[in-house]
Amino acid sequence: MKYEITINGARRCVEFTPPKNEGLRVAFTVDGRPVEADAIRISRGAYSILHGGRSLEVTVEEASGGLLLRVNGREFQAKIFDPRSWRRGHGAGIELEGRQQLVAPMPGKIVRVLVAAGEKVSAGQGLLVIEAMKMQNEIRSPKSGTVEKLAKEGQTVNAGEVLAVVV
Amino acid sequence: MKYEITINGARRCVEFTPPKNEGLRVAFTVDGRPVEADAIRISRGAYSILHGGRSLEVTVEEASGGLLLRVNGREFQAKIFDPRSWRRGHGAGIELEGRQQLVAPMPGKIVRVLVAAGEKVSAGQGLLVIEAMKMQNEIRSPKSGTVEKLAKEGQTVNAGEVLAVVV
Amino acid sequence: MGIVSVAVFSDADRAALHVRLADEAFRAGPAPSRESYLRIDKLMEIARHAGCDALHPGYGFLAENPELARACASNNIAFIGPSPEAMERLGSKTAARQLAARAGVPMVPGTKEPIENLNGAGTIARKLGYPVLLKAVAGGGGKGMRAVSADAEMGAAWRDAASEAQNAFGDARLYLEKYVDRPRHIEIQILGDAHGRIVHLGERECSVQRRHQKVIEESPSPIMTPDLRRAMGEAAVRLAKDAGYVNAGTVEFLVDAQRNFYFLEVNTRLQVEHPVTEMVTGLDLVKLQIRVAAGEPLPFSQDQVKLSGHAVECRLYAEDPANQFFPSPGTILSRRAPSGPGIRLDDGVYEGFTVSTEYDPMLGKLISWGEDRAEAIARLRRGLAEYSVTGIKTNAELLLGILRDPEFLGGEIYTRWLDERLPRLLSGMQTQERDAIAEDAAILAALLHSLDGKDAAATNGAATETESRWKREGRFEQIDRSE
Amino acid sequence: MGIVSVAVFSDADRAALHVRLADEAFRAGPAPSRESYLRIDKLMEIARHAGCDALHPGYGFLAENPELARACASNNIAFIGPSPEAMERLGSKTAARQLAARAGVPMVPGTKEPIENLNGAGTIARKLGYPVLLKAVAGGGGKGMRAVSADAEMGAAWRDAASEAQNAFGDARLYLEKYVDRPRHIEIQILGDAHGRIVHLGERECSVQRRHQKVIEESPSPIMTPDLRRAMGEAAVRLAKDAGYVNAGTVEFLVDAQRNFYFLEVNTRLQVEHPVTEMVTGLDLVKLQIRVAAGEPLPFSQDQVKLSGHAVECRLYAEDPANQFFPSPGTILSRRAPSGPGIRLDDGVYEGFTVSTEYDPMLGKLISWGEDRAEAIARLRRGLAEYSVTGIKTNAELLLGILRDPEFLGGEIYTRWLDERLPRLLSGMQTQERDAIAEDAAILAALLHSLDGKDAAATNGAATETESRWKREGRFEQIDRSE
Repeated sequence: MKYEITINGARRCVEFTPPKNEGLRVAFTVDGRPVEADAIRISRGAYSILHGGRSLEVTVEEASGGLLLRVNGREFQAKIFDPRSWRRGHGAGIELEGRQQLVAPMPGKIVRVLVAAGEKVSAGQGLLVIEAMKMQNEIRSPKSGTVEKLAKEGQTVNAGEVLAVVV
Repeated sequence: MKYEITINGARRCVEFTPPKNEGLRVAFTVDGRPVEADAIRISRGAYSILHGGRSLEVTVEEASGGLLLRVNGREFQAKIFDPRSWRRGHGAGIELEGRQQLVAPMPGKIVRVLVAAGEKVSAGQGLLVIEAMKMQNEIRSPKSGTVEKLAKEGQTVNAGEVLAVVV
Repeated sequence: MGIVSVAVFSDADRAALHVRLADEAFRAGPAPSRESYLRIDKLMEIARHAGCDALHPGYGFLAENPELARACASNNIAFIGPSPEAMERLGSKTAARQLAARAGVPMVPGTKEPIENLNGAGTIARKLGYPVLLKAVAGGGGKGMRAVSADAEMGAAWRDAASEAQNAFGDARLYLEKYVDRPRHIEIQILGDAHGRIVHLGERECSVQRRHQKVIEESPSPIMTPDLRRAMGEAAVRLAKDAGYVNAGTVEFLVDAQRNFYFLEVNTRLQVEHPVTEMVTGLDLVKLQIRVAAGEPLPFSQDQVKLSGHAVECRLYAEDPANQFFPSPGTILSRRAPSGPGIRLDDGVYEGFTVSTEYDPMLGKLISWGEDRAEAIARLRRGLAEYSVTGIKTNAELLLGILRDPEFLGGEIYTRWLDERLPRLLSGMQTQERDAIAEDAAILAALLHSLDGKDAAATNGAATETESRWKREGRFEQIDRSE
Repeated sequence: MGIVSVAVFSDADRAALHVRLADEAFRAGPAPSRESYLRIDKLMEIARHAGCDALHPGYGFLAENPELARACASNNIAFIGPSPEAMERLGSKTAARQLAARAGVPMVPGTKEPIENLNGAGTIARKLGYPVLLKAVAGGGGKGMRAVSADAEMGAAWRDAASEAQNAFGDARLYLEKYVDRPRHIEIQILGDAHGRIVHLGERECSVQRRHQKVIEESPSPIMTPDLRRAMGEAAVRLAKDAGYVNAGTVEFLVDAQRNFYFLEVNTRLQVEHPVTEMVTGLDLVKLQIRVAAGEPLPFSQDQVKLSGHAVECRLYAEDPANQFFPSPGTILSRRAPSGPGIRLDDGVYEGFTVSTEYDPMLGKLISWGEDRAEAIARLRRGLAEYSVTGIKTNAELLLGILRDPEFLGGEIYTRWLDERLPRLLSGMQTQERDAIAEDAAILAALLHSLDGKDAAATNGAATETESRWKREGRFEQIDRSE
């Protein structure tokens, strides 16, 4: 099975066949380079991987627009482009190039809106400011595009609620 | 909803309506005595219950023939006779009076068989001896009856495997 | 001690560990603290109902509020802390400074009184010696404050500070203080009983702060000498005696590069960082607080207080240092606690616990003890590397960065050190050299995790499906090939 | 210390914490220890491959095997322990006794040589003074052993012991020893460097044993006096010096009611119970072991060893005390670790970890430190009450029972104390008075749990369904009623 993975910004082509058993060696290739490792699942989102003689603890969390991985404290951002992703519902990665949806990272209040709906914005431009736990955080546009949807100033939002859509 | 519960051997009649929300007060009656408590689930099989002013941590585990509960370190054996148990697949409790199935508590080896299939046994009588981790443990009959099925001496068994059936 | 503990909780804290571990627990009210934890009447009602003999105010909310101590007294409940009068004497900065001055505790030299005009400011500044600090009489939070390092700068500084003070407080008056360059925050733990005995338990250095919030605390201070400790300890005890202080408290000082110390303020309660003192003295401060509140005499004298080894504490927060320290509430999916010699973790969270947005996002404190500073720091680093929490972001990596920083390791810290050092520490976290093996592992885990199914990932808590999708997939592959 | 750690594991231990926490980890072989952990050749292969400079043998498996030490030497790997020669001199009971006798270490008075006949036995017994112990020359495990308290009993005891010895070992020869009534097990921790310095780090009392397995250990011993400690410590150091001992070791003694001490044996490795010594001395024994193995001199002298406070350790096992201590392997569904001042938990398990049937079912050790014995015990009790593991049975409640027992609290313990006290402790666990509130809570939790669904309960690990059935049920009820 072929996958395209972006990891900390770099694009890698991975050939990987799911292992038959846990705790057995898993063989795969990264950009053609063969890799063999021993992987077991410790709990949901936590793996112990022995690779290159090293013992690595990897945790995986779903983060906005991909996966946040921590390997012995080192962080990696990853996105998987799965050839079978549509069937699996893993299509989120594809959306990156298209419609971008920004969700509230936690419950809070919109204290400032910096752009108007319909406005053209560039990547990194501040869209609005959310306040939670007495701290303010600016939510920036992940891409250049047009603001389609936007939360209102003073609005209270729950975690996961859509704050803005950039197309 | 009416339930019959045996708890540490005593039979109690409980009237209980499942609460609509976690963290709200739950009202029920035990043998007609009204009880009110505040219950939340901490994780699967772990509850925090505030009752009578006390803060109680309760853990629940499925044990052979019922539930093992620990309340602040104190142990309770419970069995629920649910009027809707057949629909729910909770019928194990009913079997207590009938066919009794004894399963291996852990992987091990049958080192001695003390009775023969078809033999009449009394409650508490030793049926066979299982060895695991270099220790031997006698498995006793939970009721008076006839031994229907029996593991063989020298046999290796997995946890949960049926060692004997007493009817 | 065999004491039955009664906890109070707001609706946001029903599942908090203090509720679960207490013998009894009662609801104080809804989540907002002004409707629960800050309601003295509610607390008294619960304490009376539960039949409490004593009340420990903790170190947040009402811990320094004399009205709580008063309410306890009128309800015949022992307040585990100083008398309301002592709290008032030391709780207000102005009153505390006056008391400290009378007790001969060194203060930052300055005028205290407003200065009439620019000319007067120049005269006083030359007398104090530059650098000096212009401060707003009505001030606070750094507004209306200017550091001045020479006569030539005074004019502009005076104008700026005065107009800022006028804008911020409606009061343009300024006063002058000697500017303490790169001060350290060093505080003395004191403990007094109701029989007139007050001792000090050495110092804690809390100079590693971010925006005036302590991040790392240690004892002893890397710059401490026996003479300085005695002088600071005696000054703290003198002030506490003059204030009629009973129970645990902390006298905070600024210390300059020449080891001059200046009174800052008094905290009339137990501090978050009290475990470092516990670890170097071998004393249980909360237990001693309770004994003293019960009228018992302190079971030791100043001579019997022995400091042994070194302790360091770091505060673990649910926050994202890479994103302006934005709080990171959420459900903790997994948590791994460190163990081993000299490691202590005081935290209040667990797997499945939801860190709320209601209160301070502190997860807990990791404390280490070692024979010397280097061993304590090395143990704390190991402990932090073993500590792992997923589901929320934490400051653990930043703490590790601080504990590896050469300036921190050299003890070259001061109150603004971390704020100044932060950009370098944060960029250091981002620009690690590439680790191909770790990256391979990340790729593999990402693939295995995505095979484990997105559906299960949507659940909160430590979810495990009955069967891992990754195993199922493997089996299908196997079947496919065997056909 | 900045050392890269390399772990080995058998297939049964792939998910064990020592593998997860190590920097590197290599498979030693299949689950049976003789095919993995006991394979010196495998260990050497891994050590060479990983480029190890040193090997720490732990405290199980090959830890006392001189062949491992020899293999290390020939592979140019530092063995973190004594020389193979010292291990041989002290590892065999007979050789160790001879060495101890030469070093003037007190031994239980007796003949050592076989006694010719019954008459000879009577003469010697009268010389030693009753009570005496008849023991089989070829003996072990209590077979061919009889306590004799008077001349009149000697005849029957001689016949029984001789015939039992003949049956068990094919060797009827017997010898006589003074019978030590209610002995305590007290051991001295020693530590030597390669430069001829050997110190002792005080004692550990390990009298609370079940069938010769230590259950609770503490330091200092409740009966210790400074004189006795010095005498025992000096005897242990003398013996170690004579044996050319380097690194950490333990000299075990029996101590009688009159505080006479008798040599028992030497453990040529670190002990499971070493944390109690670490907590009262403030030393890190493993770190010191590594330093000594690297050729460094001990960084302190005997005079500088200071004991402070009291430490108690209890061993947590996956076993069911109510069911003849049958091991209770299985998957840990939840685990809650205690925290707070003076508490240390050294364990190797986590939520979702499966305790296997392959090895010793020890889950870990809970250790407490306090200013005195009472405080240490109280803290250990609190720690045990906070400690919770579900999915398997543990001995935690029994440990709590011991820590509440008046005889234990009075320090009236000896090696058979727990075996004798056990029936009472176990029945005490069963016959608690009824607690109606706890029972109500149990009923409520049982109902809520059964509503949460049997399907989910069947999964291993900490399973949580996307939606609790209890909530769904409630909602259905609501709908039903609103119709």
